[in-house]
Amino acid sequence: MLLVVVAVAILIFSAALALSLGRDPRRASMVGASGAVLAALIGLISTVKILLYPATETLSFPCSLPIGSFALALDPLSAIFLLPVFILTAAAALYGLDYLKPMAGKKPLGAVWAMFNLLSAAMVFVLLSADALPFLMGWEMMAAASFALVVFEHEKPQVRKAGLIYLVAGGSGALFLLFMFALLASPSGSVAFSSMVRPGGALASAVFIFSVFGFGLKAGFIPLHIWLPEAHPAAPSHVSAVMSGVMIKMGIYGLLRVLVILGAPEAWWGWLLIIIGAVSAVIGVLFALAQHDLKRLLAWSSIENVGIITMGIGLGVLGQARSVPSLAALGYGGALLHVINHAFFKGLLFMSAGAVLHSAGTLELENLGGLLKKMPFTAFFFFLGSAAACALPPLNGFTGEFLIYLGAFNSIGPSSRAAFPALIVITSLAATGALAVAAFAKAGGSVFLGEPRANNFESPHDAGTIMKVAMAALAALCAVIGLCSPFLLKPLAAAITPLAVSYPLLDAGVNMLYVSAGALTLIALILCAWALRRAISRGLPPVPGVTWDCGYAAPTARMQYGASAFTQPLTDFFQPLLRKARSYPAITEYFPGMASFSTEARAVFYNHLYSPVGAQIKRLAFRYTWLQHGRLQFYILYIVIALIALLVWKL
Amino acid sequence: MTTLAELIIVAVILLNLSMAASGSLAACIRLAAAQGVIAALLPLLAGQGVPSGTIVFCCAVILLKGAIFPWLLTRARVKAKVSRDAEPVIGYPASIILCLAAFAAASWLGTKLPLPETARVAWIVPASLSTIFTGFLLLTTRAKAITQVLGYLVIENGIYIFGLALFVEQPLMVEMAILLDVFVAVFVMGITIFHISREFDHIDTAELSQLGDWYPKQTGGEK
Amino acid sequence: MTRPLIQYFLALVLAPLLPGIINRVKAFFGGRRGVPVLQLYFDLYKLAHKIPVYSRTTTWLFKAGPIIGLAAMLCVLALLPFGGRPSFLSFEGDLILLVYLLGLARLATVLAALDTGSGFEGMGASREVQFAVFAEPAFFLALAALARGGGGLSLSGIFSNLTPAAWLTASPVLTLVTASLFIVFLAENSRVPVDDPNTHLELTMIHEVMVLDHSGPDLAFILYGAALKLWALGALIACVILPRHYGSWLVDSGAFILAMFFIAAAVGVVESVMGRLRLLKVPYLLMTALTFSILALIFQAGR
Amino acid sequence: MITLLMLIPLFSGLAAFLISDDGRRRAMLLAVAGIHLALTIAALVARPEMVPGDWFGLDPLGLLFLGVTSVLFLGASVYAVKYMALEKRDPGEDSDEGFIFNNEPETVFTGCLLLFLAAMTAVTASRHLGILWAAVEATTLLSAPLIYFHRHKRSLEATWKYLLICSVGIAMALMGNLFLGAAGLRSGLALDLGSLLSNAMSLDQAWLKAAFLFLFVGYGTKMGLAPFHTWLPDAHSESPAVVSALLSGALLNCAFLGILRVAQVCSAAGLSGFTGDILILFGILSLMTAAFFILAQKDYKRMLAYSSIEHMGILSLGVGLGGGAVYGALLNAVSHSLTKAGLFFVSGLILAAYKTKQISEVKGLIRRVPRTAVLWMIGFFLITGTPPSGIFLGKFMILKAAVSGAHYAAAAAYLFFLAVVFAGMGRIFLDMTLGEAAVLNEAEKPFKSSRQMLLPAACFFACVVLLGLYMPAWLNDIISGAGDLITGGTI
Repeated sequence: MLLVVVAVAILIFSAALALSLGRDPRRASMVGASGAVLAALIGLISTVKILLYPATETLSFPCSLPIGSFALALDPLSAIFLLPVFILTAAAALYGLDYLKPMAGKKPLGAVWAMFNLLSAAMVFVLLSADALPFLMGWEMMAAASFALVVFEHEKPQVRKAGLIYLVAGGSGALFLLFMFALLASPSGSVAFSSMVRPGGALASAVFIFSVFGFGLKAGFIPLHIWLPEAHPAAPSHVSAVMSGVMIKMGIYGLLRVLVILGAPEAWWGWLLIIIGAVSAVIGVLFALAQHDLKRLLAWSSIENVGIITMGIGLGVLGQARSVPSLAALGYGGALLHVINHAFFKGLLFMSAGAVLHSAGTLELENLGGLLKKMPFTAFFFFLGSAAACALPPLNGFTGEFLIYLGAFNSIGPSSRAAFPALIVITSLAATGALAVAAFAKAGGSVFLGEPRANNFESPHDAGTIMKVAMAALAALCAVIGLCSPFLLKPLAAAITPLAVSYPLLDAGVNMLYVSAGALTLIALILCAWALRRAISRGLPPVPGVTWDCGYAAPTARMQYGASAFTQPLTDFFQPLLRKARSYPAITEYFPGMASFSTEARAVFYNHLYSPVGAQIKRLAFRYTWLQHGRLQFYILYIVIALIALLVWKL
Repeated sequence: MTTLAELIIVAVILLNLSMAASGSLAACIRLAAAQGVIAALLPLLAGQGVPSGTIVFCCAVILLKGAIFPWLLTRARVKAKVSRDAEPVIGYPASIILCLAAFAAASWLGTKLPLPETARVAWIVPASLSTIFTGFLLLTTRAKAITQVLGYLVIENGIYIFGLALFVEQPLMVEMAILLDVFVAVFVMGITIFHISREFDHIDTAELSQLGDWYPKQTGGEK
Repeated sequence: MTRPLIQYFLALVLAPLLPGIINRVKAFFGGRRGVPVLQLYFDLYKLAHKIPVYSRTTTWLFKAGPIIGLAAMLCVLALLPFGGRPSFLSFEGDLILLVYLLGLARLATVLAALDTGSGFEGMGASREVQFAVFAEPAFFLALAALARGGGGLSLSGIFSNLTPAAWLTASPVLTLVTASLFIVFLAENSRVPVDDPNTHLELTMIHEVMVLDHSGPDLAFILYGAALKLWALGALIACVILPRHYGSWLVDSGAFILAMFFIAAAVGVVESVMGRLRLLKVPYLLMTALTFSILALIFQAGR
Repeated sequence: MITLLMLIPLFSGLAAFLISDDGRRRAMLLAVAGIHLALTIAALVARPEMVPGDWFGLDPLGLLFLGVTSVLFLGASVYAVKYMALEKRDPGEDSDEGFIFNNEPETVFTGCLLLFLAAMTAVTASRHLGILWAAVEATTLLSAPLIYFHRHKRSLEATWKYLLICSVGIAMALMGNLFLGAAGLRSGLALDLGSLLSNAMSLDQAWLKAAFLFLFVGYGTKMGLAPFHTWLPDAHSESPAVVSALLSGALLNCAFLGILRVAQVCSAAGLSGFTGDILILFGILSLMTAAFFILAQKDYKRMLAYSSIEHMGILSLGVGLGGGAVYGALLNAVSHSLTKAGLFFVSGLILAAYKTKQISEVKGLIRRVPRTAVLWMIGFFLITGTPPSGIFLGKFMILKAAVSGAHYAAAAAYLFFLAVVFAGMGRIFLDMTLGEAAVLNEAEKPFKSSRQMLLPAACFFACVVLLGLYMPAWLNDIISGAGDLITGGTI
């Protein structure tokens, strides 16, 4: 516990130091990065200890404020979230060391590092707080720091727009949380989590709804997600990795924390979460499919994964409400496992994307291609990450979804009372899996495979050494968790104990063992096949040739299947939902010359849901401004009218 | 003696009506002054055994409202070369009707607010309230800055009618302080009117409506 | 432990027979003699000794594709029950692993195809991933319908729990499941009416066009993998339509193998009597399968 | 001591009219501000005993607002000295219409500034509602010349509206005072606060209600509650930054004090429900008005003015809700005064750098004047109640009280309009701060904002952040004492 607090202190101190060293970018970066890594190492010690020997350690600082207290607590639930926070921030810090180098002098790196470490500190603080006051402080610090990082390149108008949307989303989310905490505090009058109790009657549901809104805005539940695909790509890549990997999970953590406080959920809460999750997962991956900017695609895929996590939580809540222990345990357990997994592979993917941006100078899928030859390591990491993101064995992505599937399948047994929601989960998980394969095949294929589609690359080169190290670490974690998932079950079980009886999760250990066995078998078989392949073609040197071009004389790189072409059948099928904009010239003469075709994925929810409402409110406001039209007589008339009205009303 | 006091009340109300009806600025100023003076007589008539302090105070009021304010305003009017008529935004009949309505409302309020028996003058509350409303009427329906000062003065009269007639027992200091404030207020307003007349060619308050947040052409755009 | 292994190797050996049988049936309907049943074995042998040709565009991924694809299929086969007898790698939830192994194979093949940078292969890849989006839920729900019948979450458990009695009590469910599985089986193995293995126009192909640039041993791996996939998905159907278990292992296995051959013959018949659908229509066919699965589930839940 | 507090600024103010040497006058301004703060602190420590029936005295409520006023005035005078130097240097060229104007003589400005301080001190220290009224009216009259510092037609218009609307409002307050007297007539009570509170039960309820209504409208006008707020944006946007800061930070509080005093009497007379309804209603109304006007705003100083209206609404809402919300409201009052003053100081610097109040004309602060821009953004986060800050605590406490008091509708409206304000201000601050700086034409040299003018804002912001993390015991005593006065109505 103390060590984690020390870690926070280190983070804040190094942030301040980096800020003060703003003059000298190199030293500022060193300070910032080393601070983050050191803090992570120190923090991990007690985090791991809590996970291995479950306990709840509390620590309270004197607080003279009229409301709230600086009460901190570290229990397995927070520790489960602390694990990816520390690991990913450390990796991202390392990566950033190399990544930000070219911007030294152009950008205030000291400030960037300060904000980055502040962001990490805020996340740790949120996970530690056991009182609404420090929680909200950490929460807002997190929002502010990440906002500053999002507007890193504020010269671009779209970045400014993203910043505004992010700011407003964060602010309104915080207001929902305020209301929620006020409701939770109303019975006891104290805002400490320990003394919060479930308010009676419909208020409990109100609390739940507010938490879904408040935390959903951070986690990116559809339709509360609009800021996410705008903001994540705008930030520097290592920051996007942290934001997508762990920051949005703070929403999930908050939701779970509130569920712990509320206890005894209603069944319909579970239904709501499952539906939100299913919608977010499927729509998220569909939009990911439609993007042709790599980082936007990854951001949408984060929405998809949050959806998967939410489905797991929904199953858990349902199991709790219907008192089906196995469902509850597997749902929550799977969700938490996927939280960890997604942090690692999404971090890896964003970092690879950053490396691509460095080397090619663009993330526009239609202009990339053939980078595998230029940057083999990055490519390998990206494909590994994609496989994990598609939940393919033998990587970690599979394990979390496997638990959720297990819970769902368990509850469609002959005598189950939660069969229908389970089926929703199964169907959307299956569809999501297949769509994810499509999306990541598109992404990886059009970035790394084939021939370069445009030759405007500025000296393609592979990622720097430190970047490689950071990515390798995450890749290794993805593989290891894929093989060693059984060992994670005990900590997970400890984490979910406040929510659900944990023995079913431990029972699932057998299956996880088999999964690992299957994964090992697969690897073994791959090795065998590879050996066989080697054995067959020994002594037969392969012949280089050209790709089969159907006899066409002058094939060019532009003739390759492009990203939007690759997904066109699917995106067309879902056009009513995606509403992609198409633009192409009408072909008039028999032998058309140059023609161009382009599709544009649009922010459907923003354009069709939020901006109309916002415009309405603004229009109302503009009407209302008539009151201040400048005539003194009218101003005095207001006073008279108000006075008379008051006299009539109250006398 | 209360009958005399009530006569004064009636006079005050009639003065309100005449102010609402009068078209000449100078006349308005004079009427307001007269109203102030009459009001100041109230405590002296309303009962015997008037404390000396009150007498002094009343004299001060009479001096101020009967002499100084009219002088100030007339001077402002002349200096600022304000045309003679009051230029009401609404017609005189409407003003009178509104004034009567104000009186009705005031008397309705009077029924709501029973005077303690120590105050022996009836109709005080309606009179003062209707005077206040008349003041508001002048403020809101007259175009000129100077008429608005006038309206403010009428409101003051209304307040004084109430305060004096009720002899709300205040230490003399407080009364004086209040009086001083009113005096300074009118004085500062006078100065401001000079400035206005210098800045703008005439002091029609239509000139004085540049500041504001109302841009009729604009509509709510993308947020 | 020996028997599961024997089953496994039987499957490995017998799988390449199925394409032969299909071709023979089609030849029969076409009034030809057709190629020998063992043709695929010959092809594999011949390809294994050929020198591969690699496009200069391709990378290690191109070579890795067939290997991973084959390995995934071998792993799938290890999960499958054989004639109602448990496989040697069977556990609660192995059906999930099975579906995702198919996904792994798909990703490997698709990426290998994209690695060539050819328009044709990109086209095929795009169609492959598109159809999977509809096939996978149908497949999962069909399995879910079976799982709701009882017998846990392992394929072996489900199918050993399936008895002729089930066919009497729940014939609509099982019929629907069989139909759905059969459509998925045709789509996943890119047979008519979804894809035509022996068309000659790249523009209309799906699976064939993806492996256009593979040659020699790589192609051999791919063909063998395809045969194994045919066997694997066929085996599921066989287990459904053959719920009867006689005591002896030999009889069961024989019956099972016969069932597999019968399914192959059925595929041959289908391919002979109907043509390939327009690509735009394929998703609707797969959604029909999805509908079958959902109906099956509803009936199952109703029981 | 109280007399000193009032007399020193008074006489020095009169003296300022006579001193012709700028340096000496400015030095005196600083000195007086410093002495005033010192005396205030002394009063804070000594807590002079209040003689019943005495016209002046410092109870916790008065002490709180006196402290805020004094601190603000020190900051303002530090800023003002440099500001007046700048104003002297370059001739006043109008920002938007471009006509040349000249400034008020500095003697008048300084003098009025000091007299203004004296008047505000009197407001906070007065224990007699008549005196309170006189003092408030005095603040109006003394601040009018301050608003008219830049002598051009728009500031003149603002002054005129300020003067007239506030005087009318104050007249209503006077009527209210008289009604209060009438309420006490039967039991022969004067307007002395102490005696009113001690036997409030004997007051005539009907008259007391009427008195509250008139006083509420009167002081509400001065405080800027909608719909009496109409003078406020004009005055704040046209007056120099120092004056806007003082108006927003100190004067509005003083007017609020007037309402609080009579609310004290009402709650002592057991009318807290009656006052509560009115305060909540007008609080929400002000919030709504402010939110909508901020959303449609084109001028950043007016935007700040409307944000002041919003906070006045929050204060009134908090006091209306009662209970813990009163503490929240008072804490919010303190923090808002500091933050808003700081923001106005910064806005003055932006105006000096860009020569315009149009939001659309100001781009890329972070590039052109980085330090100012950082302060500007910090101010934004503080004023919108981002923790850690006193404003956040106040907001949270008010919300908590509203919820536990089951005023769900009020709470929902409160949060909704806070969100709207946040969105509106967020857009404005982002548009101004980020982006490429507009290109300067060769003629004008880039403006360097001096440390001396940044310092007060920085200190104020620091204090507000500190309030969000650590509440000193003495401040806690004062605020809770003041809260008890309002809710309990006891001496």
